[in-house]
Amino acid sequence: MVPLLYFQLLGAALFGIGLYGVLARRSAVLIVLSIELMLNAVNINLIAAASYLNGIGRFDAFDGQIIAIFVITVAAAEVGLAFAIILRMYRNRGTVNVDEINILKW
Amino acid sequence: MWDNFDQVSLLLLVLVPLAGAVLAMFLPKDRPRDAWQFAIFVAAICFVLSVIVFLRYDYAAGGVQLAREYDWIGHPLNITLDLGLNGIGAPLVLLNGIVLLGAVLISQTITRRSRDFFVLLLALGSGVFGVFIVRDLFFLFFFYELAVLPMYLLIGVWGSSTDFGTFLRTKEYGAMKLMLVLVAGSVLIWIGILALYVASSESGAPTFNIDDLAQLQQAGEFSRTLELWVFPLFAVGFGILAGLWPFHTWSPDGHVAAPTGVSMLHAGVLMKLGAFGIIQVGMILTPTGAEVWMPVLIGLGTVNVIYGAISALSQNDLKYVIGYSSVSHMGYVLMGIATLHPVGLAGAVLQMFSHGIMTALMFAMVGAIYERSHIRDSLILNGLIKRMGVTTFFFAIAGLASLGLPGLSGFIAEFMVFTGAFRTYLPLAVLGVIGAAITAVYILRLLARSFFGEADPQWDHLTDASPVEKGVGAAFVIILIAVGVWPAPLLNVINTGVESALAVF
Amino acid sequence: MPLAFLIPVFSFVACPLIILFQRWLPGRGAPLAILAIGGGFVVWALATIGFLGASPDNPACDVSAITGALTCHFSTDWFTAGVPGNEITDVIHLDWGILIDPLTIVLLGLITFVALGVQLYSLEYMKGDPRFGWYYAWQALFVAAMLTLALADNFLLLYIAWELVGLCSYLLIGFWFEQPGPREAAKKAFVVTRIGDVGLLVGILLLWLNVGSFSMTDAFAAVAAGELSNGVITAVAILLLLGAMGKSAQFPFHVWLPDAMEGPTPVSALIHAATMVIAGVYLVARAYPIFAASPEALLIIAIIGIITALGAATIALVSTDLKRILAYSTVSHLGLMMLSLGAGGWIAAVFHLMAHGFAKALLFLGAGSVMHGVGAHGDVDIRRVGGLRRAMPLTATAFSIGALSLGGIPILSGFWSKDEILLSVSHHLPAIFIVLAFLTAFLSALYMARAMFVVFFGSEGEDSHHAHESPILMTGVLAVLAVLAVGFGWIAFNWPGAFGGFGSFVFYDHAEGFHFNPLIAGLSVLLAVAAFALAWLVYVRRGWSHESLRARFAPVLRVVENRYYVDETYQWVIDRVVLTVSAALAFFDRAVVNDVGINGPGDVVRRVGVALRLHVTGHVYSYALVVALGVIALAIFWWLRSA
Amino acid sequence: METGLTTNLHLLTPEFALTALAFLVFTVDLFLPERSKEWLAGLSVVSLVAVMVVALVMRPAGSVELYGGLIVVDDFGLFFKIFFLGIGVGIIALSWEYARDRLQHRGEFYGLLLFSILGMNLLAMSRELLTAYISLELLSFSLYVMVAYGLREARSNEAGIKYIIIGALSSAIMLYGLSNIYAALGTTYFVGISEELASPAAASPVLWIGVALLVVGLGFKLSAVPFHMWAPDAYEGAPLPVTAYLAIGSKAAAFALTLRLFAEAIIPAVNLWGEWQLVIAVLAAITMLLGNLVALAQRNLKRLMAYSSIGHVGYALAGVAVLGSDFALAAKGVIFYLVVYAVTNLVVFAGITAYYNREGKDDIADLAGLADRQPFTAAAIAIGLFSLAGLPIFAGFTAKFYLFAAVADGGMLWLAGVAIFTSLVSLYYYLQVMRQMYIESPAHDTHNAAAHQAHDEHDDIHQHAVHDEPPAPPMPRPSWLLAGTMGVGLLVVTWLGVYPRPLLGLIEMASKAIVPLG
Repeated sequence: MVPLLYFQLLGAALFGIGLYGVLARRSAVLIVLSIELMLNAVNINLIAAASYLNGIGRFDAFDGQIIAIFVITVAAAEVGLAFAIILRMYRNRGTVNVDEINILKW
Repeated sequence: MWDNFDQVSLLLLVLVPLAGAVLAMFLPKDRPRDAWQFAIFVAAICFVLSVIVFLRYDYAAGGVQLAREYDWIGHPLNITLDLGLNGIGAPLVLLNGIVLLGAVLISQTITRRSRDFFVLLLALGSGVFGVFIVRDLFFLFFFYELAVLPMYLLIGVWGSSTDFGTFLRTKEYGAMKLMLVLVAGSVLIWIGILALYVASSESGAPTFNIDDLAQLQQAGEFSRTLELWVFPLFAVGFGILAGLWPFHTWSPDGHVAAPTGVSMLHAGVLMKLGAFGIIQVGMILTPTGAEVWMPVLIGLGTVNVIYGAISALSQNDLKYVIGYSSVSHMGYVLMGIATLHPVGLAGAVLQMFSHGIMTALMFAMVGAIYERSHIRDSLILNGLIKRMGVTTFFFAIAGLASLGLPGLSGFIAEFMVFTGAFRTYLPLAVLGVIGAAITAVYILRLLARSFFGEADPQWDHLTDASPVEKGVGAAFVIILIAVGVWPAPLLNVINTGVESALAVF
Repeated sequence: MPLAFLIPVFSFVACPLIILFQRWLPGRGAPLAILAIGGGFVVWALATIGFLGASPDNPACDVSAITGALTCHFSTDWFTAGVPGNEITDVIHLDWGILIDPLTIVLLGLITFVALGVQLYSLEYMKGDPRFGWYYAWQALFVAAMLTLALADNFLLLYIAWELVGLCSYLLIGFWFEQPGPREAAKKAFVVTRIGDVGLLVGILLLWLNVGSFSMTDAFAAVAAGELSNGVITAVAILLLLGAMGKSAQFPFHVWLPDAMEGPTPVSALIHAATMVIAGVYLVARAYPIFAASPEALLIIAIIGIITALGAATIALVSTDLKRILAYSTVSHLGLMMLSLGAGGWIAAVFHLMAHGFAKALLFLGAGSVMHGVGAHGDVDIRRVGGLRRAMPLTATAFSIGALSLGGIPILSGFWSKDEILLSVSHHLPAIFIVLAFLTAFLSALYMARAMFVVFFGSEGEDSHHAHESPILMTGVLAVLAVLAVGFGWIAFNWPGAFGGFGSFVFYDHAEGFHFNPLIAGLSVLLAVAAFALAWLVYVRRGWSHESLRARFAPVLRVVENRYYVDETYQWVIDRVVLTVSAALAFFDRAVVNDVGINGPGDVVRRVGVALRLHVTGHVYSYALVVALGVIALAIFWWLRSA
Repeated sequence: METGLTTNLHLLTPEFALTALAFLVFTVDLFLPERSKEWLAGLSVVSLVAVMVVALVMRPAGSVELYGGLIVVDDFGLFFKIFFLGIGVGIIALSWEYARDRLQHRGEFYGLLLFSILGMNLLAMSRELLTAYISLELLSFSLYVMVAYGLREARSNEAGIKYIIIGALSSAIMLYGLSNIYAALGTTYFVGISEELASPAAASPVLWIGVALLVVGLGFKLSAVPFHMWAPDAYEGAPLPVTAYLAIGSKAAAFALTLRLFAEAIIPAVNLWGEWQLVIAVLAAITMLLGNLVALAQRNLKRLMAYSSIGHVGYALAGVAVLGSDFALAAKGVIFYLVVYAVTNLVVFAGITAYYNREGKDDIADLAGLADRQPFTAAAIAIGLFSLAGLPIFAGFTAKFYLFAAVADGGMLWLAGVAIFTSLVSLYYYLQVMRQMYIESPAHDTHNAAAHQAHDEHDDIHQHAVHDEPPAPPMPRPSWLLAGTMGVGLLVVTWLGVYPRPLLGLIEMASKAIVPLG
């Protein structure tokens, strides 16, 4: 059986990639997508942990999966909301480039 | 009848001006005269109260009297509104009663937004009263800040900016500096208070009550190191308000910017809060620290005396002269405190009283001149005695009092400070005496320059002091002379206060 | 005799009354003031009689072990400060107390008498002055303070009175404050004396510190009992001396007295000749037990005395303003008194103090009468008046008597007192002193003669054409004083059966009869007569012109005429040193203490804020970056903890 | 624990009611004509008050767990519920006029507000990480929308974008932390966590990362430095009432969660807390320092309030840092401070709104001469600022004193020192606002008083006296609703400053409910 650690490493990697995306991307849309990536890292973590705990016979084992499902849902909502606002921005300013979105500063 | 009154007298002392301030808010906005009269009414009540309280203080019995305790916040902070008057607070309460009334009367000339002015002035008065009569560190700090708080607007809104050619002193600057410097001082005080509280709670009896803390101290609950670093906090924190060098510059600049009535309160009572705090908190709660640090404090006090006097020498603006002379005279107070000697300390307290009256009188008169001429430059003013004889007379008396002329209150106070200092720090005491001589120089220069002499025609439009100003001036002069000739009534009370204050050593 | 404390009280009461009600009082309150001092005079007379009748068994009186004189003592509580601790000096207790002994008695006599005369005189002299009422108010206050000074039984009370007389002198010198002259002179007088007062106060406190009381008798007892170390005694003595020098215008504090002549002439007569200026001498005489215990102090006194006496005499010789001549002569004679005290000639000093008081008052009032006559308020240039004896015979006579008396012409009182001084100097001091003393005596005779001859004899000056004699009130006062100037000296010696002589009544340590040393006396007479003769030759007879004299001594003369540049030195110090320092300090206060010390931190904080705000760039990814960095920081923290 | 998912379900009536009301508002909104949408505000206010009453009526004895311990109904939750509902009422009062004049779709606005309040209530009651997270998101989503509510305003959109991106990022981080904690301990119940942590074996990198990331997530909601950078932009861009809501509501909610989480999950684990206490303290210190310092340099009023609120978060965090030592004192200090801070800020924002509604400007300099033009508004703002600066007789003073005393008593005198110093700094920028309102005149060019002394009737070269400028152009008085809000707020501020005892009593009850088990 694959040890939990591997999954956690995978999750960490994914999380890192997502984080990198957030930092490196200049398009608001892509930034949001990177965040989705990070959320998926979370899900991997959760499910792996759940099955691992199940393996060692922990009682409330399948909490993990439940949480994952919640996360997916919330993430979906979040993306929807984010895109809505970005869209509004695009209407007003004609750009979604976060470099140009800095009227508010200092 | 009196006994019932004693139950509430101190509480009234705080509440009356506060209530007055609140009520004043509801006066019509655009009727300055009404506001003024109302303020007079309130201030008069305060004055009467302060006199009664002072008289009710039985110096034979001594200690803390008229005490009354009101629950405020219970466990775990154990803060109680604990009122009580001691021999040091009593004369200062009286002083505040007098000066507050005087300042309100003098402020007749405030016409713009006068309602707000008196609201703030009365609030300030309430804060000052509070500091003198509370026995609880939280409320002491509470009232202390309450007394400082209104100053910003009082100066900023009703003050005046002055262009000295080489430099500029705007009222905004004066007000902002005053506020920030004083609050910076209270930062130190606050930390000190918290440190003591922590110490008390470590000893198992968390409290802010001064008397309880003093008992803990006597019981040796405060470590020496604690006292060694807490006392400087109090000494500097309160000292800033007392004009301690080198944190004094807020005071002259504040005066230059402030309107007359505010200057009177500022120099008359506000600066006394600082000195009072050093005694009431610094000395009584951290005597060990006090003993160690007093040489430094008296050194600074001496610097105050000489430094203030010498810089006053070369000032031309009347208010600057008086402002720096206040710095110099508060130096005597600090010296007296730092002697930790009965006579010196009593002298310090008496000096607080006499300087309060004296400097308030000076500012009142300068204000009267400024009202009429819109000039405070002693190089331009001259021959004032011709048009403003009474004003000149009062100012001269105040000036003589400040240069320590026997027969006026200043002399006895300074003399006692000297005696105390002679017992403890002889060389510095000699310097102090010399400072008094320098005072004579700048006061006389001022008199000769601006008040005596031939008047330019440009001052022919000046009119002498108004009846109100005359009344205030006369009253203050009488007090100066009375205290100078017969200080016993004040000293009896002060002595008991000093005795109990020094009992902790 | 306890009523003696009333002597000052009258005038103390009179002063505020006059200030407040002068507008309504008859004669602007002048009569009230005169009434008050008159009352004082009467009470003094009564007290004196009582004192002469008093005996040691009077509970309030006893024969002092130190001064050996009968001393009566009355006091009442004033106030107490501090709390009785283990240390005696943890509490100071003060009383209003009066001490009556012969010295006090005679001094009170001098003060009340001269004051009375001067105030009567002023009725005419000050007539029509816009501030007539104020004049009398201050006069009353001065008299009260001066009397208190003489009566005080403790040093603190003495100091208080001391300061008050100083104040009055300030007010009266600057009485005509519209002109710059009096204004500045008044300021100068107050400040200079104040410098001395610092010494006095410190001395008093030092004494208190070692004795534990301000009472004079206690202090003397302590000194006599040897409780004080010599160092302390000398220190105290010198500090007290500083005060005395300030008030009695001793070198180098003499500069204020000549300027003080800017005040009304009666004021000069009363304050700056007869009473206030002798306060210093009085202080030394009063505190003599302390001085006597310290030879060094006595020597210093003598030296200062002789320097002052000689220097002032030379200046007086070349001054041209009548009042200034008199002023410098006053300084000179005060110097002689100090010298005498330094020489142990206590009685001589006090005696001369009295004699000089009357004579000098007479001279000043005479000078005032002259001004009044020639219609000059302010100063009289003796080169522009002359031959007034025809126009104002009475004044001339009176003035001449005074001049002769101070000049030391025999049988006039000045002669006897000066003689006593010379005697004591010759006994107790090195030879140089007596030589200089004789020189001083000669000079004082010379300048007195000069003033007298130039003003009243010789040819008419341009100002003296329409001169007229002064009204009877003024001349009357002159007459009375003249009588004293002639006769006072005679109480010095022993009238068999009647009176044991001044020295048997007012003395220190032991009563002394009148000494007479033919040699000294003869020499002084010789010098005096010579001086007058010389002056007569030069100024009346014009035997040889004083221009030629001046020409011969030109360089010396310049120095002397510039009063040895003492004033210039003071001026330089004030302008170049004091004011510069204070200006520098004021600038330092504003530029460094305030703008750097106080504003600095504030500015720094604000700048930090301004700089920090830039960290919010407005780019969302930078926000994310900071969040990430925060996470990393936490990780590092954890790593540090676990490592 | 798993038994009886529906037992005591009735205790959730307030929340159900609130949900229903939110939907009701949305629905009604569809049918109401534009001009009569005020009714929605009225409806919301009434309903909020009603919910308050219900919640009070249904107060259980002691604490009751629901859903097998996901949610607990106890005094702590109740206190914060009432608190949040009150805030809701205040915000609606604040936004009434503003929404009418400047917002489209204000129906949904109130609906979202109700939802966010629901989220906050659940947050205060949740006892399990996921539940907490969900409630948090419920709150956040509503806020995202409300911040971006100015549809046509680029600033509002930008604020929305930044807010939601950073928000989503931090929620992802938080979830990642949650997943790690779950992986390490196998539970997400607060109580469970503390029990697991009790065993020393529990300590592991994964766990530590988990807690760390959790803290980061909270830090974002609290806008604690260095997770604060979204706040100024969001505050500045958002519509004024929303800014107020951000400053007051979301912070209070985040603190409610923080308190419960620390009290029930982390503090009992002494060794872990030992490590974390310092972290929190440092966070608190830099938060108050940075917030107050940067505030010095602000020109925009909303942005200023943003930084000032960051500073205040720092103070409250300082209280959190000493929760471990004397919990009762510290918790009381923090909660008391939160309430006072909320009320005071409400007053200030009401004042700003009253001004904004008239002039539509929100720079500090625009307030010049307000004291002459809207005296009461000026007075309200002034008193509010004085209270925030911690000056008596106002609540801010008492609260700060209480909180800092607690911090010092907790053995962190240095932290108290920093706090006191920074509140001195804060006084400076508050005074700058005062100065504009009271000292400067509307037509004021520079701050150089000498400038307009030149034309002064007594013009001699040496000294000039500055005389009062001509009175400013008059300005219509604030709406009665806002004036009322300010009035009530001022009364409360003063009352809490002079006699906070009753409130402290309630807070004591609340804090008792979450005393650490350990």
